Amino acid sequence: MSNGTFEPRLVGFLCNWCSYTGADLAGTARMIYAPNVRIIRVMCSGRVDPQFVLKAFKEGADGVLISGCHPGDCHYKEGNYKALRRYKLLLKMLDQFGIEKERFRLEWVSAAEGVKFQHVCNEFTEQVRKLGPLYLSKNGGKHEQREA
Amino acid sequence: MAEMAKEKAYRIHLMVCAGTGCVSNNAFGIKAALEREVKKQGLENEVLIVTTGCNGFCERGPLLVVQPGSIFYQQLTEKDIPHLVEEHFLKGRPVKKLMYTPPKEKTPVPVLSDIDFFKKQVLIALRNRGLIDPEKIDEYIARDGYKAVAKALTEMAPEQVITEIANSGLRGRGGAGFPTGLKWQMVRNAPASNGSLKYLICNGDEGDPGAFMDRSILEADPHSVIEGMVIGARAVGASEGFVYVRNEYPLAIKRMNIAIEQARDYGLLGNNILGTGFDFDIKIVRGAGAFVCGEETALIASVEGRLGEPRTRPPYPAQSGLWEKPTLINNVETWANVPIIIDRGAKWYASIGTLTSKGTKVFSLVGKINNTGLVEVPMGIALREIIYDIGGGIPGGKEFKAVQTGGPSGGCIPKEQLDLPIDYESLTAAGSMMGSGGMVVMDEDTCMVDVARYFLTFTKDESCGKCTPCREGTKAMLDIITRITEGKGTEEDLTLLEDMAHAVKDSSLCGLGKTAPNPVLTTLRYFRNEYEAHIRDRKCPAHVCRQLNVYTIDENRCLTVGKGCDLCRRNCASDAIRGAKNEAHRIVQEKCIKCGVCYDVCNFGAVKVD
Amino acid sequence: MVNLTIDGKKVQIEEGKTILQAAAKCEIKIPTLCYHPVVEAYGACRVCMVEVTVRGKTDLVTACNTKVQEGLDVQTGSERVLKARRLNVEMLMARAPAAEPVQELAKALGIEKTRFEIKDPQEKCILCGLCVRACETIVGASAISFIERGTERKVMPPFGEPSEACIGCTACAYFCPTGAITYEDKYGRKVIHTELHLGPTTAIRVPIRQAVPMVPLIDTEACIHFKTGECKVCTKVCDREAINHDMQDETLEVEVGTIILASGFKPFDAKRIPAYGYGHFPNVITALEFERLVNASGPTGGKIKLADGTEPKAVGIIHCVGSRDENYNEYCSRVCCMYSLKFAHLIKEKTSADVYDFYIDMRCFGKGYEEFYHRLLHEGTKFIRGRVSDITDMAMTQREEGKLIIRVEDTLLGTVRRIPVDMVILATGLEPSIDHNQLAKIFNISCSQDTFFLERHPKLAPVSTFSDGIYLAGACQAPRDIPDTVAQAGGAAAEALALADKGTFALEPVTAEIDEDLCAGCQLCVNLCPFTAITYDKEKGISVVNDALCKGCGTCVAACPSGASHQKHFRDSQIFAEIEGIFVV
Amino acid sequence: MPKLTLDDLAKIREKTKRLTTIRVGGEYRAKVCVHMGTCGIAAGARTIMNALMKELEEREIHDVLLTNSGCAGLCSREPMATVEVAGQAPVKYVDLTEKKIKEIFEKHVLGGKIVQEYALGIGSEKTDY
Repeated sequence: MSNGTFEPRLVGFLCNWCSYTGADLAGTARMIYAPNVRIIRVMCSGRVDPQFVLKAFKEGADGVLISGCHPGDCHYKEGNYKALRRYKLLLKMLDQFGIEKERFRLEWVSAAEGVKFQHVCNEFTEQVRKLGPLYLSKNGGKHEQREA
Repeated sequence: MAEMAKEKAYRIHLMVCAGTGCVSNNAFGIKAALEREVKKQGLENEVLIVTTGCNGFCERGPLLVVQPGSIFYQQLTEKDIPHLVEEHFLKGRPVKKLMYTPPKEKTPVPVLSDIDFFKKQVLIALRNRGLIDPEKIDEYIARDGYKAVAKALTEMAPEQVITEIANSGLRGRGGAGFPTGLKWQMVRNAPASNGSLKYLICNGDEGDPGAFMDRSILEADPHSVIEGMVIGARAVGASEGFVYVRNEYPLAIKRMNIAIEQARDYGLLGNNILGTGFDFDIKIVRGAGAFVCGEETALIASVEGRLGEPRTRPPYPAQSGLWEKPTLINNVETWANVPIIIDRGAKWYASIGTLTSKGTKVFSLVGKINNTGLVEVPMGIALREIIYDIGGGIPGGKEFKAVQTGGPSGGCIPKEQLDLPIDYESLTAAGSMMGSGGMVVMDEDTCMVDVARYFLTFTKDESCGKCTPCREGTKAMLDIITRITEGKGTEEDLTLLEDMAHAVKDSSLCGLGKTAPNPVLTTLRYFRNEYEAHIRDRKCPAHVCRQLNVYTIDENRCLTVGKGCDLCRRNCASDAIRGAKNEAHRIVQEKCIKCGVCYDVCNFGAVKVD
Repeated sequence: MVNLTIDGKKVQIEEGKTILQAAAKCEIKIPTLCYHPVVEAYGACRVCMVEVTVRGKTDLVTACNTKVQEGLDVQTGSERVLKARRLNVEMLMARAPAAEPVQELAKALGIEKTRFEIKDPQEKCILCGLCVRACETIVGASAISFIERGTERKVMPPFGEPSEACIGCTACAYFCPTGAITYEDKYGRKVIHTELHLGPTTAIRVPIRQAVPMVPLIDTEACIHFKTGECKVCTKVCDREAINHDMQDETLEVEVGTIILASGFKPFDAKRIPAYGYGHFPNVITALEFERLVNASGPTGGKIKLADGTEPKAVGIIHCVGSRDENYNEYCSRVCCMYSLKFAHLIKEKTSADVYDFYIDMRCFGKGYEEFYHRLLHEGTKFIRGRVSDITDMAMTQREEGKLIIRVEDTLLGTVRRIPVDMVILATGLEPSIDHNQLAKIFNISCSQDTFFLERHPKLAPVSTFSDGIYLAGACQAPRDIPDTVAQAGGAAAEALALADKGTFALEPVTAEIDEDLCAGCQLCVNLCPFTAITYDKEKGISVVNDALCKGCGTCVAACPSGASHQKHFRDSQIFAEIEGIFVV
Repeated sequence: MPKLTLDDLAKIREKTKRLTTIRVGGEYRAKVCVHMGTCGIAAGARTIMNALMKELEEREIHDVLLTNSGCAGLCSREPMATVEVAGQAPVKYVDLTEKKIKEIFEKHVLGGKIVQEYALGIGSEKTDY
């Protein structure tokens, strides 16, 4: 915001066992990556309820990221498969709300893939930055105030 | 029932001998001639022609015995038949010309029983020879056949049968002379392992060269063997029997098959024999031409389809024989004696023969003897009686030298032992053995070293090759003896030969190896001088070993008597004779290969050999 | 028990035993040729004849298959026995002049020369029939038998043609006392340096001396019993009757509370670096193969030999094969430096060869390791710092003729050097064991980037994994040498025992619960739960969560249409609040 | 072929024995010898022999020995036959015809009484060998 470029505000739901640990690894390995993604820890990517995604967009998120274990690595066996299904369905709904598909993203990051998490954050941030802010609802107004 | 049923009586029965000997001498041709002539004379309703087994007097084959009156005709030819039929059968005048005239006499001896050859014989195993048609069971029954089976199966318990055989003193006629009763007892007592299966075997391998006793029994009287086996089976509780016959005896096999078939038809063989519930059947197994398969364990291996080679005993076949079941093995002649013992009782049988060797023994009398043939003599008879009284002495006025008994496993008995009584113990004491009964008579023209060589060649070829002493020993001994007959023998050879003989006898596995040295040992024992002659003076007293003969020509006889006929020179293969027509001939010793052709060819006795 | 006397010595032995066995019992030697303890006695050679008197009757019998009798008096060396034995042996000398056992027996009996005709001076077969009997009774193939009779007797397959019944087990050659039967491997499969098996062995064998447990195993491909159903010679010889051919592999179901995974490592496959010529040059071997070669109980008894059996004059040891390498494994396998130093030391000790050691960094991290390295420096091992590029046998100079040339960039000298050696040892690195990924799936644990198992936390929980109750020990978690592995194993065991000792098991605080009032009984969550922790209660018509089974993943909570399912500590309201918190500016 | 019982066996034995006694020279009740020299045959000895054979067959007699011999010397009185009942002297009959021989067979051979009118003489020639 400070230098006049649009800094998207992104929300990332990270599963506790793989992605959250991966992020932690990126941190302990002192890797530099875009801070735009604000992380919410859930026990498993399967826990991410579509409502959370919609709530996030409603609250003014410019993009939502869900990140879980690689298929087969899930600590709860099948949680990430459920997340994948919901992601596919949710993508179809977002169109109807006028939210571009690129604003919503699902990524597999294992506990060892600190580097991958770094790339995902940077890429996603750039991607949403290109899309620009999402003036979704009345909160969007608050958004203008922010803009101004 | 036989076609005799129509009660057709004949007034003359022609007993044509159809043993293998006579058959090979055109006996069937004689029979056809007889049938033709009898039909021509219209006597077919009065004269019955019967083919019988071997009559025994093989020297004089083909034979015919006319009954009634048992007129004995011999050395018949087809062209004698028309005259014989007309003269004797039509006109009732026996033909003297065809009768048997003893060598030194003039007048023929018409009646069979008056002929010396038959007079001293006592027929037990050969009781039916020449009297029945072996291919008609009724005729065997008529001769009290199957009476003993009836008695054994209905009136006697198995144990009783065994004690009867034991009391009779019958011993194995195969050669070893093992007491038959004891053997039957052992087989009976042998615990029948899984299932009560026990086997019976009739050993008809008869591998000895020159022995044809078993063949004659099987051809002349197969039912006696079958009846004996049924009794034996009943006694020891066997359910299956095998008759192991040499493949070289086709006629014996044919007649045995017919007899078995007829016995089965009459219910005397197979299931429920004579309605007594006792089952016993017999199969024929043909030998594959190996002398060693005469030995019981090799025979068993051969019947089982395995390689015919003996195995170490014990266990004896009585405990574990055919397919590891208790098996009773006896020789053909032993089986043939059984029915008559049961029929007439042990006491009667024990009255014949000596203290330790009971009953009679059939010998095939061959070699340098006038009356070659099959003789059955009581045990204890002296050798002299067999050779001179029965055998009719040595032909050609030659001197008797020795007799070889027991075939290749037997030994030679010299002139000095002529009064040796014939029984198991005395023959073994003399270094020979009873053996199956081969008796080869030898005269002065026989070289004893050559006899030993002949029998060794036989055992070397027939050795199964399993154990070292017999396989290598017989060959080694043969090499030594052959060297001696070629005049290359040394003194050491003699001692080595003797050592070898003892070593082979001691360490061979089976009977073949243990007895193969007997011919060598006995010829060494009684005729050592001949061996020494061959070695020291390079001479063969009997002129049999050709390499040692020296052929010379009596020059003046050749010139004066033969007038230099030059026949010898022309026939000499190695061109060793010098001389021309009307000149005395001479032999060049270096070139002479001692083939003896000149000696044989010269008609004037000019060629001398020493 | 039967009592008998042999050569005057009294001996007692069980019923049914043979004279030979009785003689052996009282150490009396009776010569035999056609006898073998596991094959049925045949009595063909007659060399074991002894003189026997029982109940007054004396006779010569074969000792190998004549059973003992009560009161038997046996003479093994009587004059009659020796005479027969000497002549039998002399005959065999003529039959088989080239047979050693016969010559030895002849010397023992004092026979110089045979007086009989020798047919074939090269003949070795003494017709003892051991091969025929072994093939028939032991192997059960009956492929060969005797043919012909008397002196013509020979051992042959039917009609002299190769027999289909023959299974090529070479039992006949094994049993042949005189070496008359030989065999050769048509396809030259003599194995020297692959998979540690170094050379053909018997069907029943102790794999290597240090095997734990040190118990023989039966190789069912090679064992004749599994081919023809016969043989079982091993059971005959093993007096403990410890061998049972009918044993089958069985899987055991064991209920355990905790599991320690110690699946170990697999050496890096040196063939993956073609430049080093492993598999192409016979004298390029891997570290484990060299370990086997230098092992005292190994095939060469610890002697260091080249493939052709000679002693190497120069040996090269190459470190970091397949480790610290972008193309293969980036991680350092940690143990190679130290065992390479051990090899260098062993080579110096056992041979007079020069040792060249090619390293990148000498990692002597352990206690006393550095001192060992200095010792090696003094022993004269030549250390060259640099990564070896390739190994070739194309000699450029006379000196390199017939040698393996190691081309290396010596970073300390700054030049590329060519070192001719006879043998090259590749210090191959460590990789996770062969069924590593499968194990990870079974135990539901994940792997770290270097493909070893992932520990729960590198510093705080190095031995445990994300799955409770499953622990890690040894090289499966990371390359590690023996002292470290032992220490870590101790730790893992302690962890496991601690868990087991507690007796109670702390449940997950984070579990789902279903609000009875909201639940419509649609049972959607019942099939959803991967741990079948939710069951449908028919009376109440609602689904119920079983706390012990629920792992707290929350999948059912997200899927519940009526919002009846809640996840403690991660209730919707809490997450909504978090989301709102993000955007409070 | 039915399986034999013991008495079947005995029956066969008896029957065959009768037919083969000729071979073993069993004891005979009587012996009839027809003289069939060349002249005898010419005088009809064959018919006498056939007649005798038929008699034996019909009456199933097996213990009478019927043989023939060469010419008995008295050619003028051919055909001739000698009948010798066991234990009695042989009797020669001459000028035989079929009818006569049947009568002789019945009366003398079976009945044991000599038929005087046909008989030539009693006793037999002495032979020196």
